[in-house]
Amino acid sequence: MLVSTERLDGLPLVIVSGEIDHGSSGTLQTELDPVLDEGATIILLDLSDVTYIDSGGISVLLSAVRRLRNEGWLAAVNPNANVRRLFEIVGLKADQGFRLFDDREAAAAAVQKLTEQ
Amino acid sequence: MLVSTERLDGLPLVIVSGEIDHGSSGTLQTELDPVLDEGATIILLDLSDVTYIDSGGISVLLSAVRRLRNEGWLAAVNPNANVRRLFEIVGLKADQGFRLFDDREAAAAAVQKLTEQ
Amino acid sequence: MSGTSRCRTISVAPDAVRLAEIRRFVEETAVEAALDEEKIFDLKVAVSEACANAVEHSGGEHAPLEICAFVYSDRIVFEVSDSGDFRVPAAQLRSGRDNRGLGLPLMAALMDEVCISKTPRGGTKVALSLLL
Amino acid sequence: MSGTSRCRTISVAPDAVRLAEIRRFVEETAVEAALDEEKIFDLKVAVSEACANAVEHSGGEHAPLEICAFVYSDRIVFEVSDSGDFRVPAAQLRSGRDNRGLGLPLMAALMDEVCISKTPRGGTKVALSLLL
Ligand SMILES: Nc1ncnc2c1ncn2[C@@H]1O[C@H](COP(=O)(O)OP(=O)(O)O)[C@@H](O)[C@H]1O
Ligand SMILES: Nc1ncnc2c1ncn2[C@@H]1O[C@H](COP(=O)(O)OP(=O)(O)O)[C@@H](O)[C@H]1O
Repeated sequence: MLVSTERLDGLPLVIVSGEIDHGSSGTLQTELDPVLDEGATIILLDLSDVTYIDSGGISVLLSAVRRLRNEGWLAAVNPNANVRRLFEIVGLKADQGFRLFDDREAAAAAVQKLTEQ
Repeated sequence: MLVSTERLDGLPLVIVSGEIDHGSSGTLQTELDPVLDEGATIILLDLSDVTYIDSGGISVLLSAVRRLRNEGWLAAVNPNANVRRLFEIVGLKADQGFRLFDDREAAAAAVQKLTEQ
Repeated sequence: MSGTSRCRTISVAPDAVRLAEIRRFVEETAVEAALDEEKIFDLKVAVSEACANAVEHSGGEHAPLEICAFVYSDRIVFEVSDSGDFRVPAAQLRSGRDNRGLGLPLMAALMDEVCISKTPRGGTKVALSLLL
Repeated sequence: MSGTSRCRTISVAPDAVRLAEIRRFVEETAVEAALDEEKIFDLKVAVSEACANAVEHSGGEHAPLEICAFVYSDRIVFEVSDSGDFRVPAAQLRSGRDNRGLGLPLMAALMDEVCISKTPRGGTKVALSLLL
């Protein structure tokens, strides 16, 4: 698993690739923690190149969702069909602190719309 | 399941008989809640006549133990061998908020010793 | 598994108040199979946990639970079947899940084998086995 | 279960960094058995969860995990064996167990059958089956 953080329209954009499992999820947690600590209410998480995820990775996403839920959300960008299916099975998809987008632009546009309100 | 509350040496003594399962555990919870709410730090729970317990009942005991753990304990009095074995399997026996006694007198004596210190 | 099985079945409305009745069925079957008190207790707990899960998680269906007992020469098996999908506990439920998640581990700790399977008609079957 | 089984086994040190390697084994076996991508993914998740549990919960033993694959004509089965007792999560662990307790439910939701059993030598075996 590889992970890095950039900015898109001022929002934190965390880009992950590879497999997020019980062995690698700690690295993702370590990347997300400072972003959460600095008070982000919306985090974009680009999963385009994530080929695998299990409860190791999902636990990390759930922690982030729980911290963001009241004021914002975690935006998962472009997970593959299997990852998406797993998000549904564990109930992430139905969580109000979690959103799915097909690409980064759609995610950024949704945020734009929110700030315009 | 039947449950009632008395006092022994000023301590709340909750006496349960019968089977504590997912159907009946709510009644035990309802009996323990006001005792916990009034600020008891030690609760005696006489289980001599409890013939059965499962995770329904154990969940209620765990909630009580969690509330008592920092300042006192839940004293389980005279559970039968099977109930005792289950307490061990679920890790209750090793919890610092939980104590086992063979009879009410032993439990009251332990409390007495504590207050004398 | 060797020997012929004797099979007994009960069908019970999915309600926690019926768990005591299910345990009487477990007790009778286990006493007939000459199990010791400790094993009878463990079977009662495991079957109750499986039935409590079926009542709570099978999805508000009103279909009855089916409990089947099989006594083989070397083991006793109780199968609990409901008519709902097996589900992963919802995220909302999972926060503040302090006392949740004891049922399946308790079954596995007490039994020699626990099998959870999908039934052909979209339900869940939990088979609990104890060696004699 | 019908048909002859082809059986393959790997033995891996109990360390979460080895999970990726175990998934390669699952993938190879499943691709050979001509499973579709969705089923391969589900098997990888289920086997990883079982192995992650064995690594975390089998009790600090250094004994390797054994993963055996059986391919039958109607199903594929992966068995994960470790050398520790199955345990109920400790009360201390259970408070603040916010994200815990996903592994077993996920296995049961993804597979057609999950069997947890005690091995003769005091270990735990988790068998994960998917119908073809
Ligand atoms: N018969 C069932 N049907 C559907 N889902 C089930 C069933 N049994 C268990 N589950 C799922 O497995 C999870 C874990 O079960 P268990 O360990 O007994 O803990 P709890 O019931 O306290 O959550 C449940 O929360 C539920 O999501
Ligand atoms: N291989 C194993 N050996 C011993 N105990 C196990 C094993 N697998 C699971 N368990 C027990 O079952 C519990 C539930 O497992 P699981 O649902 O995967 O959630 P988690 O691992 O997050 O607690 C574990 O906490 C542990 O107590």
